[in-house]
Amino acid sequence: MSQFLSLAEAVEATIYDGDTVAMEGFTHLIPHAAGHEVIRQRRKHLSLIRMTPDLIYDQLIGMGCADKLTFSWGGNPGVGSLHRMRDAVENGWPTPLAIEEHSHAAMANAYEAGAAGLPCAIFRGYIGVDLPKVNANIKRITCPFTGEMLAAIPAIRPDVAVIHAQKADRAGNVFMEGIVGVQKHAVLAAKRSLVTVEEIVDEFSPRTLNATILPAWTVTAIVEIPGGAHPSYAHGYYMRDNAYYKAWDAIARDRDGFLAWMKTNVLEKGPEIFAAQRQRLAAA
Amino acid sequence: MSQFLSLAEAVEATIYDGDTVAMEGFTHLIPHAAGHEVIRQRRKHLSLIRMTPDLIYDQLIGMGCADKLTFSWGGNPGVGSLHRMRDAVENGWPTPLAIEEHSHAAMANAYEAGAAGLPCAIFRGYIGVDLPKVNANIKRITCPFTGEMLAAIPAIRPDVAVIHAQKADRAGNVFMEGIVGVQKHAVLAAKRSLVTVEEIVDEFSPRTLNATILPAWTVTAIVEIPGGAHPSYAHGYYMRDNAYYKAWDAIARDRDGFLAWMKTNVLEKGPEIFAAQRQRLAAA
Amino acid sequence: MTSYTPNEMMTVAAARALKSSDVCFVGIGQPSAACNLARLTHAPDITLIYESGTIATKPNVLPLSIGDGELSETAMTTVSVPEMFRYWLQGGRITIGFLGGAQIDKYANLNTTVVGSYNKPKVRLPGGGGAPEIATSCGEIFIIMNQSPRGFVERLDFVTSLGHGEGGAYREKLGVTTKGPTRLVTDLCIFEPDPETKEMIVTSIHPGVTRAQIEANTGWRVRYANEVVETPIPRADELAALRELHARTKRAHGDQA
Amino acid sequence: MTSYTPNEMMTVAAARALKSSDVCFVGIGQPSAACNLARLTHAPDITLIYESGTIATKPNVLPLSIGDGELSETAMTTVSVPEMFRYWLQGGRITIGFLGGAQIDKYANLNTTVVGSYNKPKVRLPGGGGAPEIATSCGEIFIIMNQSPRGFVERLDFVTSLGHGEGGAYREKLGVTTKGPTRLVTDLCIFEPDPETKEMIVTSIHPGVTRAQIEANTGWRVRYANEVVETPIPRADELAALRELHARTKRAHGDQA
Repeated sequence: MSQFLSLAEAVEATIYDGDTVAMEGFTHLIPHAAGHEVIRQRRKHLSLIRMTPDLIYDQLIGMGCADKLTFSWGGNPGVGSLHRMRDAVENGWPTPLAIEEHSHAAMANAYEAGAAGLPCAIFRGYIGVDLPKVNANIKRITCPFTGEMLAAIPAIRPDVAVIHAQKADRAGNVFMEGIVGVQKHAVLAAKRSLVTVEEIVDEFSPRTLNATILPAWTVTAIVEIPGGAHPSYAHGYYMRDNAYYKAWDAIARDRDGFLAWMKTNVLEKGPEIFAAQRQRLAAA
Repeated sequence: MSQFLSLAEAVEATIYDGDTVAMEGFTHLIPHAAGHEVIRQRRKHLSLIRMTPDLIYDQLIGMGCADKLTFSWGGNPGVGSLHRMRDAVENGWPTPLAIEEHSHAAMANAYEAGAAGLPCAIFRGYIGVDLPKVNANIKRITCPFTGEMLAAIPAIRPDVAVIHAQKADRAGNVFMEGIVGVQKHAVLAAKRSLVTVEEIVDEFSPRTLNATILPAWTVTAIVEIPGGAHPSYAHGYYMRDNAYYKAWDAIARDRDGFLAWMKTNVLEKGPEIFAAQRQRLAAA
Repeated sequence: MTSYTPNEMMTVAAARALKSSDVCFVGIGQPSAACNLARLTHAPDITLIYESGTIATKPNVLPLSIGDGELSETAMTTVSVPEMFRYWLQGGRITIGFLGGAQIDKYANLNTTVVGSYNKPKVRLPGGGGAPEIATSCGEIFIIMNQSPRGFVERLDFVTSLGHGEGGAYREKLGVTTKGPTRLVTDLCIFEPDPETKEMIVTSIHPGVTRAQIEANTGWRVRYANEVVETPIPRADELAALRELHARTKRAHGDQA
Repeated sequence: MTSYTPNEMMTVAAARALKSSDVCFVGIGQPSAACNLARLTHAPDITLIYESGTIATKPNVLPLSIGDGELSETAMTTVSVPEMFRYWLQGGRITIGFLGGAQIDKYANLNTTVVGSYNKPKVRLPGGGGAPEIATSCGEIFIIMNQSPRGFVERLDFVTSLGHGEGGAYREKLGVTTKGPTRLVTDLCIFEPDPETKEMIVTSIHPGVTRAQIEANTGWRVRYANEVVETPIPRADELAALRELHARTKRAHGDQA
């Protein structure tokens, strides 16, 4: 049953050193505020999972929180490389980063299988390509009816899933809409979950019959953080801060510049800074 | 790309003798009007598929349209047996009916795999039970990562899916809400599809971002038949006709009584009779 | 003290075993009545899930089918049937699965498929529906059934859903990690599994019922717990809630209920 | 006759190959510009799908990321990412997959993973994303890339997505039933696969471009079709639509575009 906590309490309660952590969000609803708190609490040896690791993972990796990254597309969308991720992979700075690389289809299926309580996912994929040569977690399985060879990968079952959503109600149920990505799957696949939301409401209304809702008993901790997805966006609340994504390229390019920026903008700040960003970027 | 047709044209265009046909609906939105037209057009040797065959399949079977039934729960909900189905299985009247029996989980997974273009579905099921002894389409597959034995069944890929939905727009896109069952999966799994709808509208509104919509290019034929799910119901339009379900028990119990009823109420009628039922059962 | 029927006793006894924290996969009929009675009395926050996809539904009247509009209208949300069986049932998120059946044996295996042989059945029953996977995926299973010699049999004609198999560690040997049937409530008594053999043994007898009655309605040799208690009779508030529920249902559905 | 840039020529040439009846899986950047130009000119009913789950989206401005709010707001509906990859892509419902890449070889295999060795890369690229399964599940594949010796290479460092493999019936031998890359549009010319060998050969050269220029920007020995045509120059209406699209995008996103 979900509990309403402060962000610091929520991270303490759900994320431990050495955990496998999936912070998901497909451009939309990326849980940046929660990621900052993980950095402030100096979590170590995390195995990070995400289909599309972007800035928040670049920050976690650059601050030495992670030993491993499982991903399918790692970049700053429309801008370029993730310099901290590349520095960790290529130079082991600040600490070596093991990578497990998949395709989007593979990871989407692996989350889906995790949500479904299965040990593995099967799909038609990885045909004629090199990733199976460098990733031992890509195997083949034969359809017992047709003889077709399919790809098989382990289900993703993280210790904790971290997502950002539009709303929670006072009973601790969570509502999201728009580009919903794999967030519901990640929460259902995980042992624990931390959900930050734009607002807590009395009722989800207007209620549609088939809305995307995570019941309170599937969620561990909920934190209200207006703007908590910034520089990502929350449909209905504020737009994506594209300028921030572009600016990140220069900030992350240099180790010292990165560390200084993190000190000023993350380590010495708290989740309250996100509300101002929401206000600035609120849709007209 | 979907075409708007009359019901007679739509059945002619999409359903052929010998086809594998899935008319789906989980209590809600069962395509009764379309089923009646299949009977009027005297289709033969159909392989019928449905998780919960009820009255419309009892009628198709009793009228000799089907050679085979694949199902997971066959009954008149809350009332009792399907007498025509039992007569066909137990006595071969009017024609023998082969059955392939599954659990709900198996069929739901098989439709899901069909929609996903896979040859088979894997799931955790059929443990310690007798169905695998009498159904050769239930096999086992070993997870290549954990060694766990899972159940495997062939995907359902019908020649044609028949469903009833609330709305189509003028471009031929289809909208449904409420208890949506496996209908979207059945359409996506099928080679062709016939969709009857309560009404054709200019726009689906209020539009939600994640509404359940089948784009026009996934649908073969659309027919507007107000009340076309009767005695099932259409959320937002009319209630389930529970009295009809109860009355069916006596009608179907006897071969001659059944045939006489079908002559009067189906063979000599057309789809226009459904509108009156909708009006009668419309929610206050 | 008001009088009550055996069916009311059964429904009340079944309802009492449910808690507000339970997430319950509900079958139509007697399970549905018991689960909603629990919700309307001591377990207001219980989560009721029907296999039609409705999550956390709070029907004001009992549904007549597994997919009544009332279930979707009063639900927190409604998901597709594949999602229901995959993410919610197989995903291990259900604490209690509530089943009925046509035949049960002493290990609480159930048959809802055929009486007689599968290929030449004496009676063709509706089939398993959700039961085979409910029986192994839910944390535990409650069963509610009227007791009769035809229903409570020494040997099932067909195993539709797994109870404790042949007893003992049968489930574990098949790799099943859930508890299976922990409670069988009938119109006469309550059975629970023997901790070792997993045979369903009588632990509570409804007021006024004799052991002879139980044995006359059971096809296997009935065993009793060392201490058999008397089932507490339905309280006035329980009976009132149940009768109001049935009355509302009858008013809503008329003769159809 | 207005002047135009090589990039405009490339985008227009790519857009022309799309039809109103196509269901197109669209990548961000040049593919997205070409697909939306087609929608705004000769193919108004084309269905554009982005891997973020947006189906039949009609963005008024070009999205900067694969999951811009504009895509969801103007879509017919938005589904989850697993559904997108399972029911829509793997389900075989996409007619055209539109890809770009960092490196391409003469059989239109693509690399977006690493330059150099996988374990000690010279350049770590973003990775495959959707490409590996787009390349085999879509009916056919269009590729749009600026031509350069570094990008058009004799041998890929890493095969991220399958084109025609080693040529000939390579795809069929792997059990792949889709056509693979049928068109490669660059800033200099258009390649199409030789019907037999499946090597990408030049079938159309953009106005003013020489064979020497093409060869200087290609790392393999370029082959030409027996009849090579000149790509028709961008029409005024095509250029106007493309420039308005970019202007709208710039106004909406400001410096961020």
